[in-house]
Amino acid sequence: MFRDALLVAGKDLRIELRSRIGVNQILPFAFLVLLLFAFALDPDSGVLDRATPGLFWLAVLFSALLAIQRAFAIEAADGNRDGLRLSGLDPAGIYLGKMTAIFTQLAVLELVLGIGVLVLYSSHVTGWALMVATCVAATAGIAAAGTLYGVVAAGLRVRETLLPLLLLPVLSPVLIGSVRAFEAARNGNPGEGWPWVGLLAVFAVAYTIFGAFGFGPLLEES
Amino acid sequence: MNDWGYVALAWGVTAVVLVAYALWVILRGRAMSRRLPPEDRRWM
Amino acid sequence: MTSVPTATAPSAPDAAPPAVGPIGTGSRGTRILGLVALVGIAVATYLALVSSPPDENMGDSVRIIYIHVPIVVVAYVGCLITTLGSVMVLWKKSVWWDVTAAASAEIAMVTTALTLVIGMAWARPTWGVWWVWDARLTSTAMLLLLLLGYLAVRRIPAETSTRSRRAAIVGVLLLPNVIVVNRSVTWWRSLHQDTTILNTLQPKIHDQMAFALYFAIPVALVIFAWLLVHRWRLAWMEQQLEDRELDQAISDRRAEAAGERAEDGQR
Amino acid sequence: MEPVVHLRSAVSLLGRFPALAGVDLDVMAGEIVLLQGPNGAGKTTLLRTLAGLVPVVSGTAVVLGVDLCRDRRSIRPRVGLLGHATMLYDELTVADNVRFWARAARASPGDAEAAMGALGLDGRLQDVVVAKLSTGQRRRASIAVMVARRPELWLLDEPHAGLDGDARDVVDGLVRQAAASGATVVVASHELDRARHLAGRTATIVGGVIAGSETGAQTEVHHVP
Repeated sequence: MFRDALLVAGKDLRIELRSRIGVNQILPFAFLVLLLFAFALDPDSGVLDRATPGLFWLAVLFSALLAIQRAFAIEAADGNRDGLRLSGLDPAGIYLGKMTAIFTQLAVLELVLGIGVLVLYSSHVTGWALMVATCVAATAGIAAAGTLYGVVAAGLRVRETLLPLLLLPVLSPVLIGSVRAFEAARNGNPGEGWPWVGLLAVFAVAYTIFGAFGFGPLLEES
Repeated sequence: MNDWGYVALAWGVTAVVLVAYALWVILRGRAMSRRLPPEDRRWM
Repeated sequence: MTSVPTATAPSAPDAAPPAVGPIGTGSRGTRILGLVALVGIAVATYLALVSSPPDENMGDSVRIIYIHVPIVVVAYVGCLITTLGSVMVLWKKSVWWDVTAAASAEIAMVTTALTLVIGMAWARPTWGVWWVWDARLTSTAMLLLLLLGYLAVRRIPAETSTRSRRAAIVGVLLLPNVIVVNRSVTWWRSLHQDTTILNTLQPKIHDQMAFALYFAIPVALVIFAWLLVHRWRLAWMEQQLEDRELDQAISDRRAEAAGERAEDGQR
Repeated sequence: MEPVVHLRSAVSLLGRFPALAGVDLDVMAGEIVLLQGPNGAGKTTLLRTLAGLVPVVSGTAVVLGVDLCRDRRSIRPRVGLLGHATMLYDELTVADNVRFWARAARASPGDAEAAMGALGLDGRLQDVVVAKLSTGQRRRASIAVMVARRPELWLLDEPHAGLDGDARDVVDGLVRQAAASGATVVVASHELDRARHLAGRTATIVGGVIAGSETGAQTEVHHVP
């Protein structure tokens, strides 16, 4: 299973390295969202500063939708879904592999976006450990749930519209948790943030386990 | 609007929605049952 | 060769003579259930709107609670049955439970939407606003969205077993998702405000008021059962019709193959 | 001896359309069977059903000793399907693609290199990104993936389409070689002359039903129920 996961993750990341869709399209989109938030919320009134953690995670969430759709678009091209089903790869391995690839891409995106937020919104941060832990746990949760609901929607004519409807309500606890943890880190009382990291971690683990079992049947039904 | 107005609103909306939904189910059920022989509707 | 070998030709479902026997989704059981529900509704309405006194704090708007709480209970029971049905579909590949999950999710969706509207009608006179970012309201709104997502997955045209398996995986997650959303939202709100708003939800309950409320809940469950049975039968018939159309398509295709072969023979 | 493919009244659906409306077919080990029939007769669906991709909703279907009604997954690594879709990742090179699918099927790295060599994809071509290949080269890469997996049952859907004369001869050679070494082949093709030359037996499919089967000059016609 883990061998298959590594194989699939390596393949997906190699495709990303060659196509650079993430770097050339998803990352610019995330920055665009940051700029649009600045237009919508007056930067001089202090609203932007107070809302920064929420805006950061909203930008990540919207970008994650694109990354998940992209991860399944590469399988939709020219019968590759059939290829995966015929391949003899363990479905749980395919799930973990695709999840790992999405996790990696989102982690890179968060790093770049975080620097962007620091510069553009002139935010200042404290509590690095809490923030890194939040990013890891939240991103794992987004990737785990996203890969599962991504395959539900993949290959359907309504996939672009169905995925956000299915995924965003499910990810709302992740948004709440990660934003509260970031606020705690910013306000200098990380003690308030760690319970949220615990919630995020539980979410990620639960979805990873369920996804590893549910992915196989869903890959069949296409 | 006094309290009774809100009470009427809540009860009224509930009644209208539930009756409309029940009617939809019943009417669609009647239409559907005309297209099926009785052995597929064993509850009769 | 002139005789075309005809495949077994069952009567086409659309061309069939009007089905004999009673029409509709009703039966003796549902008519009794419906009668019980109607009597229950009459009594519950009398208790809630006429005989019970207004509340000391809330005034007459407390009468909204008598319909609000039963509807919420129905919505939760509907979600519970949907998740239970989805588990049974994955476990036993049961068609019966698949239809049950679908029927109960739709009723849950209707009642959750009603819950929100009734809740707003109560919030306005009580708190002066239609909506507050209270944990219950917010998580109920998320519940509606989760149900809409589940029903959207069900509406995707697909072969019956494909659809039931796909819907079941989304449906199994329904209740856990509701719980996680509810917990996280509650936790989120409790950090920001004390629970003064919630205190208005627990007034000192007058005996007659308590009776009105506790009487309305079973009545709502009877209505739910009545709706569920009818909706179940409707969904069941829809599935039967699809299966019949499929049988018809298979025999059409066989007849077509036989016809083409006969033409080849004549040439 | 047990047949490699054993179908009785097998029904398969495409969406809600019965693409196979009750197929009877037996194929023995080492046989090369040509599947012919008009467009829409169900050739592609039959091959996809044999590969375990399309569920059998009624009837009997046993492939490589596995009942497809119960388990469609375990035979998949043992069959090779060459379909209309090439099942290649556009962004990756030929070598990346062949090696990925070969490793997924737990084939040895040597098999991947040998398959690329057999189809003339070694050397400069193997480092070209698939998106930049011509149709014929793409087909060849797809065939190389199949060959590298060393399947026991070869399912070829129009294997000659898009290939030039030399490549066709190479494919035919690979098919004969595989059959000689015990693999079983079912091939659907419009190029009847070439395919008949290759196949020992021809089965005709019309309207989702096998209408007849022909070995050399002998013709036997099944009767539909």
